[in-house]
Amino acid sequence: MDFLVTHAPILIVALPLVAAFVIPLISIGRAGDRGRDIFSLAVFAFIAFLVAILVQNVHTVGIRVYTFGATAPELALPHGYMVPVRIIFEVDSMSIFMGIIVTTVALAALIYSLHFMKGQTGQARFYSLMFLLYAAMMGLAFTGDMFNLFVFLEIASIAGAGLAAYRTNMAEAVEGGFKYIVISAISALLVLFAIGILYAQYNVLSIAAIAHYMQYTTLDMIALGLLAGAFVIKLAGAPLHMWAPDTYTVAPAGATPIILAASYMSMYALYRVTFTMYGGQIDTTAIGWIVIIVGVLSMFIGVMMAVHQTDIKRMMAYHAISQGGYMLLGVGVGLAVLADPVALANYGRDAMTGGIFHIINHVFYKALLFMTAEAIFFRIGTRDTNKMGGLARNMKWTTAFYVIGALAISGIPPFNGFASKLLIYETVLKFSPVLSVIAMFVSLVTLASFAKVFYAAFTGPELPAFREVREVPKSMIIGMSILAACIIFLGLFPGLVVDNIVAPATNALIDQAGYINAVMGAVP
Amino acid sequence: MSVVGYGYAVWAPLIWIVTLVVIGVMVLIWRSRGQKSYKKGTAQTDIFLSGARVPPEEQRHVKSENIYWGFFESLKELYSGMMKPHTGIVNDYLLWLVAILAITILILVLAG
Amino acid sequence: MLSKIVRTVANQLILFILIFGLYVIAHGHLTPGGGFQGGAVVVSGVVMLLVAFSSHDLKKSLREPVLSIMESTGALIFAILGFAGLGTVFFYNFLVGSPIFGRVPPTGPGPGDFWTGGFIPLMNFAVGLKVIAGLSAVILAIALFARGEEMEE
Amino acid sequence: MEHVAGNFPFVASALLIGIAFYIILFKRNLIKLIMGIAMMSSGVNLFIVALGYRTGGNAPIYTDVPPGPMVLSVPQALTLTSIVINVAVLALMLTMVIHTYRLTGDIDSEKSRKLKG
Repeated sequence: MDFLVTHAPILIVALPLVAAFVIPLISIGRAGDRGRDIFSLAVFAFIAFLVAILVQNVHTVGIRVYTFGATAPELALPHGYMVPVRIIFEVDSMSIFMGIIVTTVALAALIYSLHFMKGQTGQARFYSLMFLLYAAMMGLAFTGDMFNLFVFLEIASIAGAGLAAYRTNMAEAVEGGFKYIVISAISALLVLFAIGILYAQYNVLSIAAIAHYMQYTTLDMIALGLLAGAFVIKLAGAPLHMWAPDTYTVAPAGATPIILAASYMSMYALYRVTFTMYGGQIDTTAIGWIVIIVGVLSMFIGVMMAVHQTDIKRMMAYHAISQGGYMLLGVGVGLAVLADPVALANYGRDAMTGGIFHIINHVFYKALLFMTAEAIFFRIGTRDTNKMGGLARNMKWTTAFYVIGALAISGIPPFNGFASKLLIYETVLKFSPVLSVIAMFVSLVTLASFAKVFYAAFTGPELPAFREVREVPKSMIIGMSILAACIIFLGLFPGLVVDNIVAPATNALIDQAGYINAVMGAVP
Repeated sequence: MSVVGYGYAVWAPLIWIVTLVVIGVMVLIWRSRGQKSYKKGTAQTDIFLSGARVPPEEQRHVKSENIYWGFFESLKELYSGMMKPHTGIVNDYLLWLVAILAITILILVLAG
Repeated sequence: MLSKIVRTVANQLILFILIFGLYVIAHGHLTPGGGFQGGAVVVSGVVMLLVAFSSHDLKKSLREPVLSIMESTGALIFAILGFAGLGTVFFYNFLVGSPIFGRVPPTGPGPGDFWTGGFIPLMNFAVGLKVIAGLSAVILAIALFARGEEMEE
Repeated sequence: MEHVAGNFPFVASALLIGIAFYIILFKRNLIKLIMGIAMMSSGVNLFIVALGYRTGGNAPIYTDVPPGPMVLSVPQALTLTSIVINVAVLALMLTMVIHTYRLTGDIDSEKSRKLKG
């Protein structure tokens, strides 16, 4: 047990990588399919257990540092070194918060895929890529240096693009995957260029060490601009959001939630860079307002485009952009008032809590909605809402899950979307009432667009083409019900979650000195 | 434990649900005290379309693109302006990226 | 398929390319090079064969399942070497001081000693295996795609 | 004038990145787009490797090195990693372009596009 606690940060990243390479080996032969399913589930259950251990550990002992190749895991600065020279993982409450989200969604997606992928070719590669993407996301959350951030970002992009283009017999799928990889490659190169600029000035790569030596010269400003632009396009913030509908629409159901979660890992990287690496010593008002403007634009453009869509998954993808705007709005308010202790204590910290709480809520209900959309596609073979009608008669479970997800995303009480949106409305109202009103209007249009799809696809008379449609298989229902249960739990006990998981994450982001001290503590 | 909220209001879902259940029960009680003259399967439930022929059930479903027709009609200009940047060409996406990068760096350097 | 002269020369040259690639892999801890670079050299030999013969012929000798197994094995060896140090820390160089690649060279410039580096040479071999298999598979797959064939039957 | 000579690698990398941006913004051919991305990665790699260069430094290899300063080896490791990753990215992109060509009969980013709006 002690062993697991000590080595949990690396095991969580290394085990999925090993699993990704074992899966092609055990999928050979006739009995391979079943063995691979059981193997994937077993490995993933163990990883989820490790994540649970690490959550408990981080919340009791504080920031965990794991140094690769040293004689002890905590030894980031051996023998009087002034800078960390080894690769380190640094796990604080914010990283592990993202870990919880990604692990839950990946578990649900894995169970969902077991039946969804049955009979398709190249399943071994699908599961390999899923594990690879999961490992890259966890590495992105845990990494303590900029260069590994770049490496994991690239691994996540390659695995994500491979998953998005999985249905290579469809031109749309290949196009979606191609757009994703082009966007990712360019943004990763921008990140690498920014890392080069930072390395040229401070001769270190560790995030804590760069934050320790940060001078905020003109070159640092350029690097911040490059990093912000690169991460904003990866998290699909308007007006750089155009790739997201293309990619999310075509990805197979099990993969879409994980690719969605991967885009929020870029959001995590943006927060990590702005709060931990730059924040604290500099006036962050300018970058805070940039984040707020991107957030408001995403909310508005995303939702207005979503109402217009006829493809059900594309509509949900545009909603993902618009909901991402809420998170950026909440955290952007916190970032804009970071240098002002009174405003930060008054509303900034709570706005950030709302924005961060919205990540977990949104990933859960959007993953559920994507799964219901793909369940419909699985049974009737089209995503066009114009051709649907009366599906609730034959797909009762899918309808129920769709309603839960739709109510949650529209911010209808008592589901989880309401709790975080309320926090954002209340705190943003103190910062700037106009932004709060825009946020409420967007929520209204969200409800309208989901009501439209509910009316068009699920209600109405039984169409002759869909008389033979049946409910989806069990494993898909289990995958969806995991997420539905999480949504209802988060909706009924928001205080529990906010106090125990979200508020520590917010504090970890604001507490730059703590992050630096965990690595650079010995340096005067 | 299940309470969250700062500032103007407090959100307590469990209390909210209890209230909802109480209201629901009251509505059901009122409803059961209503008139009993409604009968299924008679002319009472038939559709009346100003005397015109009522189409068969399969054709009565309103398609997705016809819902909110008025909304899209009145916002036609906004939508035609918004569709213009969504070209679907990957080069244009990158053009947006370069423009936003330039603006961001300019703002950051000027704000210093 | 190119002319007989090209095919004969390619047949002779492939041995030298293989040996040079393996040399670069094996000396990765002493000289510039290592798993990826050596693997890329070997794969350049595969590309030469691809040009001299045809992708259709090469598909028979370089089969997809074999390449897939080789690639996974290379990655697994790499990961296992990382896990083997888990008694102290992941990636801890546990082979230093042991009979296998365990010698500790004196500090500063000097002639290279092959028997040093701990598990770094072993990792280079693992990476080399993975890169040879992976890159050949990628190049072969692209060549076959371009002809309108699939790699797996 | 000596500044120009010392900064020559940076000028070259800026030129490479500039040309690459021109290609990826204005060339609709997907293969050319990939070439642009490859050029951009070369430019960034050149930038990082040039950061670690010290005038008159030796290569950072300890086998029989002549006395004198050594070039910083960390940027070279970074560049190497980035090259390895870029090989994978380029291979993936090329495969996708081949698929696009087979499915739509075109490699123009406008004519082969199916998703829009």
